[in-house]
Amino acid sequence: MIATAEAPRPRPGDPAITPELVEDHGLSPEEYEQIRGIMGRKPTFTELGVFSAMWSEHCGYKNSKRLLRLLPTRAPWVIQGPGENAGVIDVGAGYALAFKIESHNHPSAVEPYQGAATGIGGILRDVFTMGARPVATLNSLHFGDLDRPRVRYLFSGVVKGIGDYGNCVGIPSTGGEVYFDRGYEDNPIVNAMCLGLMRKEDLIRGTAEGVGNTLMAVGARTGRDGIHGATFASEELSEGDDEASRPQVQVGDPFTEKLLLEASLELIASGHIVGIQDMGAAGLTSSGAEMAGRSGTGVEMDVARVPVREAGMTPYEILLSESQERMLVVAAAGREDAVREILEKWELEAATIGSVTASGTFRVLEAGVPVADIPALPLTEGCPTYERPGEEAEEVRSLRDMDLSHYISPPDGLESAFLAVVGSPNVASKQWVYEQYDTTVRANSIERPGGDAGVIRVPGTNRGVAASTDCNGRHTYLNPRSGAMGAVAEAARNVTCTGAVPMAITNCLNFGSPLKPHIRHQFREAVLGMRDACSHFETPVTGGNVSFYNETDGEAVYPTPVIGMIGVIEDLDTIVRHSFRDEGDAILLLGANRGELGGSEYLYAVHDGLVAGEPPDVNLATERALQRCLLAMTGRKVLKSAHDVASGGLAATLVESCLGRPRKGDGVGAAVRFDDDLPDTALLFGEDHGRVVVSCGREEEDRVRRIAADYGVPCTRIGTVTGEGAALEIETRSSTLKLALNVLNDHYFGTIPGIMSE
Amino acid sequence: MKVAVITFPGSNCDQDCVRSVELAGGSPSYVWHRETSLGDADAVIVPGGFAHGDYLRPGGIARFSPIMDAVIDFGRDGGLIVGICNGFQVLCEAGMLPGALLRNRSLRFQSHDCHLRVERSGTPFTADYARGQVIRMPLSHADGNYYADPGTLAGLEADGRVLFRYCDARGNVTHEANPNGSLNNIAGIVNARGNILGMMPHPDRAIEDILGSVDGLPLFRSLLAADVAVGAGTREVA
Amino acid sequence: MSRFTVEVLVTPRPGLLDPQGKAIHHALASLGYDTIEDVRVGKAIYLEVAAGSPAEATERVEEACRKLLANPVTEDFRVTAATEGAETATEGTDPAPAAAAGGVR
Amino acid sequence: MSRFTVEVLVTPRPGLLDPQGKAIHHALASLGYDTIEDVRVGKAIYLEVAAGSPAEATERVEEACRKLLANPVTEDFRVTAATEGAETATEGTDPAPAAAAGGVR
Ligand SMILES: Nc1ncnc2c1ncn2[C@@H]1O[C@H](COP(=O)(O)OP(=O)(O)O)[C@@H](O)[C@H]1O
Ligand SMILES: [Mg+2]
Repeated sequence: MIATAEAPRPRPGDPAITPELVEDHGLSPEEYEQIRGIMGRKPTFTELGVFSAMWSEHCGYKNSKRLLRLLPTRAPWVIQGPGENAGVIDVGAGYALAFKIESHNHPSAVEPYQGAATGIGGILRDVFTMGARPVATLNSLHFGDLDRPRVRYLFSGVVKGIGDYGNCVGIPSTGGEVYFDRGYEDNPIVNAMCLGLMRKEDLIRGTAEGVGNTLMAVGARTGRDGIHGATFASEELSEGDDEASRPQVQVGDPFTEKLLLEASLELIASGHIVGIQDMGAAGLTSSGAEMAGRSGTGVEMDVARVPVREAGMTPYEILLSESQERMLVVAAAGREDAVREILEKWELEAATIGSVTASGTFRVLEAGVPVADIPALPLTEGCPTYERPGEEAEEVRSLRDMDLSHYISPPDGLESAFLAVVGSPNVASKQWVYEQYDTTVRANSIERPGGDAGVIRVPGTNRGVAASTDCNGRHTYLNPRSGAMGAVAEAARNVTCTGAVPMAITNCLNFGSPLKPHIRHQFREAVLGMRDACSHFETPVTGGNVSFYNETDGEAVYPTPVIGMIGVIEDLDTIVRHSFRDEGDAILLLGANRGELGGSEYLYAVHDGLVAGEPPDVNLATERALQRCLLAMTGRKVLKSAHDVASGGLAATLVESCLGRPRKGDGVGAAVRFDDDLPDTALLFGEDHGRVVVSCGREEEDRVRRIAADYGVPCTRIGTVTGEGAALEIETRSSTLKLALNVLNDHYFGTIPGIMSE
Repeated sequence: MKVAVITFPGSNCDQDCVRSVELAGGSPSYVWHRETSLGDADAVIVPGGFAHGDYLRPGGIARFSPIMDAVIDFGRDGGLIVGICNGFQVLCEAGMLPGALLRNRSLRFQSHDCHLRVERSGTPFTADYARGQVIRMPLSHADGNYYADPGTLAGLEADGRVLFRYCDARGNVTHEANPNGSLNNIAGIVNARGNILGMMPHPDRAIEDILGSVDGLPLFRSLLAADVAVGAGTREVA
Repeated sequence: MSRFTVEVLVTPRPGLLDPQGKAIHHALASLGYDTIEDVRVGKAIYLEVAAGSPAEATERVEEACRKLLANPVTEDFRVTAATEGAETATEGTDPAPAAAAGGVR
Repeated sequence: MSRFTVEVLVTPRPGLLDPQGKAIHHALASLGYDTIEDVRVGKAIYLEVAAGSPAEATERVEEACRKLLANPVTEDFRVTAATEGAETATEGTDPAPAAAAGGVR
C-alpha cells in the first residue's frame, strides 16, 4: 500500500516493538494484528503510538460506538449531528448554535485545578473551531462526600480551575450541577459544556480539503505535557498513580486561549482557511488524521517544523503531546501570509508544517525523513468496535428491591428531616460555586445560575437559548435505564420551566470499565433510556463524549450519563423565573404526587447515606404533556414563576421558590396544604418526575387550570404566596410545619460555605 | 460625543462598554492597544477583562501597551476617562489613580450583584444620580480589594473623591456589605482633578431591565452630557 | 524557643508550561529587555516559626511544604531557615552568611 | 556574554494586609502547625539574562523590577544574581557563596 522506497524506518533509539510494548499502548494482540494488516508491514514505534492514541477508547469509541448508533440524531433543525467538533442546531433569526460537553475526569483527579481548567479550554475550542463565538459554559460536577478533606480539596480546586479559566477568557457560566455522594469518592466527574453562537453561513468544519492546501500549527508551542493523555483517559486509576501521572499534567493558559479564540473567529471570517480543528486529545495526531479522514484526503507534515517548547522532542512526543491552546489550520494555498498576519495581530505563532495530499495517508516526516505513513481512513474509522454482553450486578438488584417501608418515618421528626434535606450539600444552594464564575460578562445573561436553566440572549435579538445539565447518579445507579430517561426528562423540564422549547441534547457518558459485564449493562441500559426519552421528546443527540474507566482500585463511579439540554425561547418577554413573587399569588402543582422515595436525597441525608429502592418512574407521555402544557402557559404569560421538582422533592422546590436569589433577607413566604394520602416524608421528599410548582396572579388561576386541562395535566391549587419576611408553612393530612425564612436561608445558603470555610 | 473604548489583548468587556455608550446615546469606537492615538475621542473607557491575562498583576502589563501613553496624556489634559474593573486596575498601575487593588479578602473570584451608595452627585460621572442614591449592579473580579496608604486614603476622603461605596440594600455602609475587603468600602474613586474615574463594579452590565438592573445607564449618560473639552482646562468637581 | 523566619521558594516543575512566566517574558521583550531569555514565576513564602533551633524550624516547614505549601504534582520547593538576619541554607554545601532582608526601595 | 539566572523576590510591603498569607496561616494552624506564627506570601521570579557580568545582569533586572515586576505601592523586591550555581546577593554586606538550586524532591 505504501511505496517502499519512502516507507518509514525505525528511528535510532526507538524501542523494539514487543508484545509488552503493544500492551502498554492499550492494544490487544488482535488489534495489533489488524494494524499490521492495515500497514502491510510492521509499524514503527511512532506509528504504534499514533494507532494507540487513535484506537484508544477516548478517540476510537471501541466499546461504545455500536450502541451510540442507536441514538436519534436527526431533526429539521439539526445542522450538524455527531462526528464534528460540536453539534450545531438552527436557533432561528439566522443564527446557529454550536454546543458540546466533554469530560476531564482523570486529569481533574490528578490535579483538580489544572485538570478542570484545561477541560474548559478544550470544550471552548471545540465550539469556536466551528466558527461560533462561545457565549456560555455549564459544568456538571460529581464528587464524594464533602466531609472528606480530599474531596474538599478536589471540589475547591476544580471550581477554582473552571472559574479562573472561563473568567479569563470572558465566557459567562450560566449553569450546571454539583452532586456529592460516596459513589464518586476517588473519581470526581468533571464535565464541561459550552454553547456558541454564529450566523448560519459562518459554520466551518474540521476538514482538510483541497490537495496542495497548507497545514499550519497555530497557538501555543508543543511541550511534553499530556503525552498519551488519550490512552491515560482510557485507563483506570490505581493507588499511587499521582506520582506516575505527573508528566501528563497539562497546564492551561486562558490568556492564550482568548487570543486563539479571537484569532480563529477572525481567520474563519476572513475566508483564508478551509478547515480548522483543536489539537485536543492525541493532539496533532487526531487533528491531522481526523481532518484527512473526514475529507478523504491525506496529509503530510514535518514534525521538525512544529514549534516546540523543549529541545530534543521525538516525533512520537510531538505527535502525541496534548499541550493546550493549539490548533491545526488548513490554509488555502497562497493565503499563508494573510493567515500569519491575522495571527500576528493576536500575538500568536503560526508555523507551516505540511500540506494536504491526495495520498489518503497520514504521513509524518522528521526533517524530511519519513517516520510514519498510515492510511488515514482505517486510522480514524477502522478502530475495532466491541459489543459484548452485559449483566446487572446482583448487589444493585437487591438494593433496588429493598423494602423502604421502615425508612418512611424520620428518626428525629419531620422538621429536622426537612432541614436536613434542604441543608444537605446536594440540595443546598451552589452559590458558593457559581459566584466564583463570571456569570454576567457580555451582558447577555438573562437567567443566571440559581434557577432551573440558564438563559442567554442571542445578541441583537429578543431570542434566548436555555441550557441545563442534569444527571442524578443515584437514580442511574439503581436503574440505569429509567435513571437516564429521568436525566433527559429533568433537563427538558428545567429548560421548559424558563419558557424554552427543548430542542436537542449533548451528553457525556461517565462510566467504569467496559471490560466488566455490569458496567456494560449499565452503559447499554443508559444509552437505551436516553434513546427513548430523546426520541419521545424530539430532542436529538448532536454529539457527546464517552468517559470509561472512572474507577479506582476496582471501584467504579455511579453510571453517570450527564445530559446537556438546549432549549430556545423565541420571545424573551415570555421568560419565567423560579421564585415566587407577589403576596397573594396562587401556588399550583402541575403533575401528580406519587411519593417515590427510591434513591432520594431524603434516604441519603436522613438515613445514613442509604442508596436504595426503585428510583422514580419516568412516564414519557406524561412528561411530554407537561412540557407542552408549561409552554402553553409561559407563551400566554399567565405564570409568575415555575420551578420543577427534582432532588429533595417538593421540600426543595418550595424552599427555593420562597428564597429566590441568594441575597439574605430577600424572599417571600408561602402557605401550602396537601391533601394527598401519602406519608409526610414520601410526599415532601419523594423525587417523582413529571411535576412543576407554578405561581400566578389570582385572576389567572382559572386560565392556568384550563390550559392544564387542555393538556390533560393534573393541576392542584396547593397554596398562596405570603408577604415578605414570612415563613414557609406546610400543612399535610398529619402534620404542620412552620419554617422561618431566615432558618431556611441558613440551611439552604449556608451549608456549602460553612463546610468550605472549616 | 465620541467615546474611545480601549481593547487590550484579553479585554472581555469592550463590547459591553460600546453597547452601553450606544444605549446612552453616544458614539463609541474601539481602539486597539497597539494604536498610539485616540483620534478625536471626547472621552475614553478602559474596559474590564483580563488584559494580558492579568499575569504578574492585574493591569501590570497592560499599563505598558502603546496606547497608554496617549491615554495618560489625555487624562493629563483633563479628558474624561472611566476605568471599569480591569480598567480600574490598569489606571492604578499606570499611576493615573492612587492606590492598588489587592486580592479579594475571600481569596476567591466573586461574581454577584452588589449595592453601591453614590457618594457625590454633580461630577462628570454621577450627574445623573442623586447623592446618597443606592444602586445595584454586578461585580465580577478576583482583585478588587482597594488599598491605599493611610495618607492617600485620608486625602481621598477629605477631598470627597470617593464616588461609590459598597453598601447594603438600604444604603448602610457595613462590613457585611463589603464584598472584597476594600478600605472604607471603596468601590470607585476619582483622581485629584476629578476627570478620571476608576470603579470595580460593572455599570456596563446594568443597562437593560431584562438584565436585572438599569442602574449603570446614568453613569454613561452623565459622561456623555459632561462637556469637558480636552486641553481646555478643567471642569472641577463641584 | 526563638522565632525564625523561614523562606520557602515554590517553583513550577521543569517542563510544565508557565503561562505567567511566558507573559512576563513577552512583556519585558516588548519593553526592550531583549537580553532576558526566559522567565519563570513561583511563590516566595515567609513563615515565622517558633522553634528551638533553625534545624527544627526548617524541618517543620519542610513538612508543611509537602503537606500544603507546594503542590507535588506541579511544583518543586526549596526551604531556607534564618533567624534575625542570619540565614541557613538547608541544602547546598555551605551555610550562607547574613544577607540583609527588606526591599531595595 | 554569559547567561545568568537572576532571582527576584517580590513581597508585600510590611503593614499591608496579605490575605493569601493569612489564609495559609489559618490552613496551617488547622493542620496542627501551631508554632507557625505568621505567613507572608510573595512572588519568586527567575530570569535568564544574557550579560557580560553578574553585576550587569542584576542591574538590568533591578531596572525591570522598578518598571514592571513589582508594584511600588504594595510591594518590595530583592534581586540576587547567580550564574551556574553561584549566587551573588546584590544587597547585604557580603556576597553569599554558592547555594544549590533545584527542588528538594
Ligand atoms: N457547577 C455549577 N455551575 C454553575 N451553576 C450551578 C452549578 N451547580 C448548580 N448550579 C446552578 O444552581 C441551580 C440549582 O442547581 P440544581 O439543584 O442542579 O438544579 P435542578 O435540580 O433544577 O437541575 C441551577 O440554576 C444550576 O444551574
Ligand atoms: Mg430544576
